[in-house]
Amino acid sequence: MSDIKKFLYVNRRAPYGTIYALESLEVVLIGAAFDQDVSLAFLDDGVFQLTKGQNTDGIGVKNFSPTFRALGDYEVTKFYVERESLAERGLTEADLQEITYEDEDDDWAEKPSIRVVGRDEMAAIMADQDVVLSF
Amino acid sequence: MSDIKKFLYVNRRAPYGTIYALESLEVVLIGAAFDQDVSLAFLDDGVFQLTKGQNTDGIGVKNFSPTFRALGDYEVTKFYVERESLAERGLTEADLQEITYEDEDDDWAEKPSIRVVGRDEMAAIMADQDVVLSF
Amino acid sequence: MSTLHTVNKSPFATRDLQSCLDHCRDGDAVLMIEDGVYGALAGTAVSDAVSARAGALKIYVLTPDVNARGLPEARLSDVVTGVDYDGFVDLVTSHDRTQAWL
Amino acid sequence: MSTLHTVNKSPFATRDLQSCLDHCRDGDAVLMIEDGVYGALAGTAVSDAVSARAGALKIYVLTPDVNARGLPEARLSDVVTGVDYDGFVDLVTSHDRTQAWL
Amino acid sequence: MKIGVVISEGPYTHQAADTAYHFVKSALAKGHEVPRVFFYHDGVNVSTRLSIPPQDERHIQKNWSALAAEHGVDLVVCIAAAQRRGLLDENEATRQGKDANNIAEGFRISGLGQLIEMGIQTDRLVMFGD
Amino acid sequence: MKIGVVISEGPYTHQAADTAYHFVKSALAKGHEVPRVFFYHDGVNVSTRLSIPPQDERHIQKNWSALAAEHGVDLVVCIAAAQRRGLLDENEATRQGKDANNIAEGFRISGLGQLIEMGIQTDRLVMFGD
Repeated sequence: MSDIKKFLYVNRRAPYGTIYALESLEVVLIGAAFDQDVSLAFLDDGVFQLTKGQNTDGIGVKNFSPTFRALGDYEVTKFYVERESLAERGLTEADLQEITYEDEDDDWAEKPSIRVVGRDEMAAIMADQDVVLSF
Repeated sequence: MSDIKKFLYVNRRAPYGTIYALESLEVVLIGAAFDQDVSLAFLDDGVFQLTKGQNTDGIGVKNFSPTFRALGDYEVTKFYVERESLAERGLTEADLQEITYEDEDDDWAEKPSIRVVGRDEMAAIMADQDVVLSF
Repeated sequence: MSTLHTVNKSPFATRDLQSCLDHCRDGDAVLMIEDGVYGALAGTAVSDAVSARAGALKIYVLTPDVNARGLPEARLSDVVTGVDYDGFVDLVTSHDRTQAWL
Repeated sequence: MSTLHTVNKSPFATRDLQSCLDHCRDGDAVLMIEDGVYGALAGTAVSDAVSARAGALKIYVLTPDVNARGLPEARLSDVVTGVDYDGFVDLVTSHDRTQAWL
Repeated sequence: MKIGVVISEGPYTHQAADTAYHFVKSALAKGHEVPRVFFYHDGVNVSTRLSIPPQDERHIQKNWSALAAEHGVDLVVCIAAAQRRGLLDENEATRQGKDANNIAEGFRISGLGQLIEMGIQTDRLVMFGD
Repeated sequence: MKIGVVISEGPYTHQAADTAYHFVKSALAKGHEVPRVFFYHDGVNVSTRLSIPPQDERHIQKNWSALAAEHGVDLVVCIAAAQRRGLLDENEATRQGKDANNIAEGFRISGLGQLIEMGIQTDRLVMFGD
């Protein structure tokens, strides 16, 4: 096994009702300091974490959704979002935040971090990991 | 309003995986000391709380299911169990513990505490309460 | 005599909203709060189940929770009415009892 | 290369078992633990969904959790194999990774 | 109207304690009485004075303690649920031979009878949980 | 084989800490290594030494502390999750100006890096939660 492991963070829960989404993000931020191959999966209610226009003023809880946009700076650039999960919730990619990163291998071109994938491809991504952390 | 209120304890969760069923029972036991009109509702996964033959030796957790049989002594005698919830789970009344009470108004005749009711009747029972406690 | 039912979990994750709708009686109200507000979205896998009961029931959603989750008002079902915390209190006092579908 | 999936919530309460089954690949194993063991019952509203995948997947259930919940072995689906905690450990080591459907 | 409130999930982990807080503030502002809030299940964890949330986050325990002080709300923590989860006041800690306690000001530990009593004495009861 | 374990729900409230305990005992008995158990989310609540469960119930914290002492398992409590929920060791309590601490013997508070490190250094990682 190489020194680099593939880590997948699986996000299947909605934000704010419970703390899992926020504390998952805290792991991703810390984990970025380690030199591993990191991917994020958003499926089931996890896709709701990425909606744009979140405004938590009325519930008195911190809005952590902008942090997703900062992850590119930490070389966390693979956000796999399941197409079927979006569709069941009446969402499309246009309802999600724009999240980008600068590709150092391509003259720092700005590229989208979100990759909408079908359920079969999501299953294949999951099966390709060394470590799967579920939140 | 009369001095006696109708209290309904709604049990919709399975035992052991989480503590709600046990801590619900603790409320019922304490509540029995107050002179109120008490009913218990078991629907959805709550019907699993009443299965017979529970043996928790292997998981190292206390088996609290015998306590249901003691509730008759505290004049907690109305266990409404939803028929549709049983059926969806492949259960019948025969899979449940026998729970009885002695009816002081009928020469202490031993009577069943469990009353299997249909969903509409369960809804009517819920609508007939003063206080509904959900566990 | 009517009941205010509260639902606080996503209808895509749990069966709580469905169980609530199955046990409401005509004239009752359902208030979606916290992650339950996703039940107010139109055009989803569960929105038909909500609309089907909207004639007999009043369906409300807690607007601060809707806003927190970034759900535009235009995406909410027509059968759902938004309320704030004050409205939540009014719903509690104007119904005979509250039942939480936890 | 195969995965051990664990499911610990009742399939009658949440959609976790279904989501797990939808994302398993042929040759994977599913282990039902805690309240997830209700997914091993035969003749229920969800047992067909489990049986449908039983050819491609190995389905296990944690016996101590089955016994705690008073489910007689005769009521469990034929496609499900019981294991104890030692068996759980063996399943973890004999698959390449474990994915918990929390 | 008299409204009783039950909180049955822990702070930060679940939104219940936040939603209940906004609900109670609104109820009081509208002139209703909230004589008691009862903390049960993991809700007892709201009462710890040792919580240190990030500085840009709300402080759930302090919010409740302040509300109780201002409006005379009786914050009751279930003793059975609290003991299981390691929430103790000074008396309990001494009685049980524990070397520390962690209940915040404004909260008091008492029995489940206080929940039933609240159900009897209020006009409405609202539960916030998971 | 080296197996890492994560526990992400609180004791008694959820079966996760019990299931993990039986799993780890079996793994150790079978000759595997369990170098570390990481407590995250409400799992940090397992580490309080103030818990007083009923006498006829298992003592989840003591079971873990005993297992750690016997087999050298490193019980790590996430500091960020612990601070939010009011779990402090003596150092943290002093540093934060709190008048009490509540972490039990055998548990240590550290950062999330310990979770990632465990993922890197073990052959398998198993999560127990809700």
